[in-house]
Amino acid sequence: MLHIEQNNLLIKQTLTDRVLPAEEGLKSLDRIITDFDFTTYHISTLPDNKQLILISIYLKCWDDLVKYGVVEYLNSKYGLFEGLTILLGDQIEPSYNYSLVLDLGQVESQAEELKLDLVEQLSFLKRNAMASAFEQAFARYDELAAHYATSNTYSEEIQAELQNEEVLVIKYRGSDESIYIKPSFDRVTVVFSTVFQDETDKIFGKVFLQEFVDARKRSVQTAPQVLYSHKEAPLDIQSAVQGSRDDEKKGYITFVLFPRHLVKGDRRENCISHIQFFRNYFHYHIKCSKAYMHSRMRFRVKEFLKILNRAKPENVDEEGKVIENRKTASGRRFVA
Amino acid sequence: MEDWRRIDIDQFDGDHLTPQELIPELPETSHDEIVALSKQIRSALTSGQFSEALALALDSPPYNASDATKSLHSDTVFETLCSIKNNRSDLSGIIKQLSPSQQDNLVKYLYRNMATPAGAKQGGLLLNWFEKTVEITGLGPVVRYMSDRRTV
Amino acid sequence: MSNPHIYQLGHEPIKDHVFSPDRALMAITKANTVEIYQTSSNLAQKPKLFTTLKGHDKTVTSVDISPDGAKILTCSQDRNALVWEYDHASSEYKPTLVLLRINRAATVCKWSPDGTKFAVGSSDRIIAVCYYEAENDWWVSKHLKKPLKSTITSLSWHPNNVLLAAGSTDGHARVFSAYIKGLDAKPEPTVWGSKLPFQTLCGDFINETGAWIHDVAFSPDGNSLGFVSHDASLGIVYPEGEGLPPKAILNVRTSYLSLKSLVFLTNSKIVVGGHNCNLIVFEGDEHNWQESYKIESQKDLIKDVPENQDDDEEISSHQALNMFKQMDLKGRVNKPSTGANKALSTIHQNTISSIKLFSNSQVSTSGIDGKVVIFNV
Amino acid sequence: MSQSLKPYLAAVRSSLTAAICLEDFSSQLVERHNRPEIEVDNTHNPELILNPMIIARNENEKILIEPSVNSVRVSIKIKQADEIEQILVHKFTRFLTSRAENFFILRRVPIKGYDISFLITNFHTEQMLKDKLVDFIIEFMEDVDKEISEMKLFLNARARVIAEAYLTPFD
Repeated sequence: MLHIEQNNLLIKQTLTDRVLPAEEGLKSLDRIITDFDFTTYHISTLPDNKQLILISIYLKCWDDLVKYGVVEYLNSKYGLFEGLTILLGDQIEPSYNYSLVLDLGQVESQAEELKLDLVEQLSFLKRNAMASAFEQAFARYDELAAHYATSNTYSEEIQAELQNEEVLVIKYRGSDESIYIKPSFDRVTVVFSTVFQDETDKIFGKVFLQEFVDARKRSVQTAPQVLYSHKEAPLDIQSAVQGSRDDEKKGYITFVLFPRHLVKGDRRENCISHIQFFRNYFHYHIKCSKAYMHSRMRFRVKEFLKILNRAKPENVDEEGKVIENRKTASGRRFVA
Repeated sequence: MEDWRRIDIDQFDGDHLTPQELIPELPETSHDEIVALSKQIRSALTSGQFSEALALALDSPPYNASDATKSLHSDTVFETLCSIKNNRSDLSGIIKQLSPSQQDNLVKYLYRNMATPAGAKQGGLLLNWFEKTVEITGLGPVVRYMSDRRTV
Repeated sequence: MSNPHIYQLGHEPIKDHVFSPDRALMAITKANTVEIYQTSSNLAQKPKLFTTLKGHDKTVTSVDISPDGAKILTCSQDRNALVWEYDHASSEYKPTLVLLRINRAATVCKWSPDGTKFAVGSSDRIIAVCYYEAENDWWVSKHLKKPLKSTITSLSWHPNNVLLAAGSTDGHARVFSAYIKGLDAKPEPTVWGSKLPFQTLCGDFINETGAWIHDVAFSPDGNSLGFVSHDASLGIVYPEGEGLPPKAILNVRTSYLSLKSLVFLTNSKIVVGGHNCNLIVFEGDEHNWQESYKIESQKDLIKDVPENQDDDEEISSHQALNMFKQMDLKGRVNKPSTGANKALSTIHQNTISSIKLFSNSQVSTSGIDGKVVIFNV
Repeated sequence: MSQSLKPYLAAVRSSLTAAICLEDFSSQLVERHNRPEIEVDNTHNPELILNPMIIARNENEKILIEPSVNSVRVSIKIKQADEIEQILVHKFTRFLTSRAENFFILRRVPIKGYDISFLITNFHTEQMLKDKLVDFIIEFMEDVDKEISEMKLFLNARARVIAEAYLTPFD
């Protein structure tokens, strides 16, 4: 259980129950699903027809993603499915960003395999929305790579041009925790800014990140390069950073993706899925470690108490029976 | 108006002891005496008379003296202990040669030096002395370090 | 040497104990009360609880029985002292109030040798010397004040009924005159002095280290004074005479923990005890005193000796139950029956709080561990 | 056990054994009160306080023992070699002090400059065996060090596994 699921299990479960009904007669449905990162889904049957299911998503960074063509990207992903209607403009459910209607009537006749594929894809809604920005950045990388294929990329002019390349910013948890993506001709740099809630998170985080940095040197040579900086944003993205700058709690993690990670097809898809969930993965494991430390300390404290309790003598009465010591050492008496 | 809540009313209830009153009366030791003594101890150390140097250092500590004088002597004792540790392996033998009151004083200076940053750095050395001393003397000197009003 | 007699009297601290002169009664302090026991002439038999004196509302610090055995004197941290007498009509002890006029805890009380008066020491830096006023049917007091500036920990009467020694937390052992005009006969001159109006300071001794004095005692002949202090040493003073410096002040340091109590067996033999839970015997005279032996053999206090391994023995069901309870509570099992639970190698498992002379060759001790023990010396 | 740990713990043991010689002592200053004298302002009763003892293994590991007539305060500075140990020690001591209720002798707030403080009074020594109390403090000192380094090792090991597990699937 090291990795976090990239799709939403609850969506998958809810929809699977619908497309493969175990019993006759549809009940109305109205379910709001919330993810850790402020993403909200709403799955409900339309009031006039229980065959039609409205699926909406709200993302905190939607406005950023719009700039990077999220609507078009999602349309291209979901437009192909039969029985799925993408709602436009005013039709989108209020206070959500993107809505789809699933017509069970149309899906009913399809093969079970196809049904499940549809559900699977829907459960990846958030992943796909976020992926749009990465797709765009990677596409730009393809362009740059082609453009500079024959140039001397060490020349100052080209370096300057590359330096000025636009940075894609996704403020997925507000301006303090964002993803910055900067394409180049031979790499794509992805920077996560993150905030540590307390001193412990910060220090645990440091220990973890040090291992990320070292891992490439030690065992996973083919992995993306990882860099970590505390407080100060890396040079590449400094122009794009918003929000509080000089914050003790802030850290920046840089991943440098090389061409080998960006090969079109499954590998690129996999890379996108994987990298966008870094922040959640990272903080999840900090929390896990804290929880483990907590239970460990609890155990140790219990052991200490046992040692202290040894100081209380076993008082024995005339017949050699142990006298129950109902009085605690603090002098209070338990009331039986 | 004066904040009467903060007045220490107990000071008006006379007949309290002052820290000075607790200390038994003793002749005062001058700074020069201790400077002279430290020279004497050093020369004993350089000529390899370790037991003599230690006995000299622990014989009559400056109980009634200025803070500067007291720390000077404490430093001299510390130096002596380091020097002996570096040159002789048989600490127990040296400790056994001390009189009971010198042994008491040794423990006093061990505690005093452990409380200083320089002494803490040499924690291992002082602890070694401490371990060997208590092994020979029992807990008496420790009890007397705590309860003796004459501090070194 | 026959075995000591051990009486485990509950598990609460016994801060002081006393036997009546005929050894038929024993009184011990227990929290806010004093328990009176009837003792058997067969010492092997455990004393029987006779009655409990309830009159104080704070910890009782000291108890003493008058030389005629009729009156029991108690004092407590509640600032009071009470004199208890047995009332045959109601078959119980009745207390008489003592006008101590002190505002802090009473710490120690002692009957004078003839039983006409007693002294009570306090945290109020006062010693109250009390005597009976028949017309009012109460005990009144005169105060010894100067130069006391700290809590009185201990008192001892000179055999002449006039001189009173006091030890205190300022490190002084002092000898006062507690002569009450109209009550006491004029005393014969002693080595401590001849003219003795009330409050005369006849001796003021400070221990070498200035540490707290925990107990003082006059020698049986009254010609020397012994005291034990927190620095684990024993001091003995031999005065030369009025106005002269003492003939000898001897200080014997020990390698043990702080000493709490001492008792003279003879003019040349002292038994002391305290925080190391063992008794130590000293012998000497005005030229030299030294430790002669410990009453019980004792393992080193500071060495971490591994607990003796329990051998496999049959255990009863209730022992088994207790075993599981202990595993839960302490993470290991101490079997009380095997004595592995005993932390110390001595009989007393906690500080010896007071030592009294029981007979020519026996002393009795009481401890914080709730035991009274009679040792042969 | 490392070379300097043994004499350190031995010195702590003998110092504590000597310091925990307490008696029931009613306040000289406040009527009908019985309070731990080491915890109150004793400007007017200097005689009730004894000389404090510091036992130092090195600059980062020491123990302060402050004895008085009816109470002893024991404060421990636990070894902290780096940021990680610092935070672990901090977390651990906070964890303990929030359970002070059960640890009769634990002081809720440590003395300045130390990580954890204990307060032992005559009422504790009347109900508990003194040398077992000393055992407790010694074992505590030993185990805390062990626990902290084990936790640190665990954290590093976990971080390594997590990092490798994350980075491997990229390829």
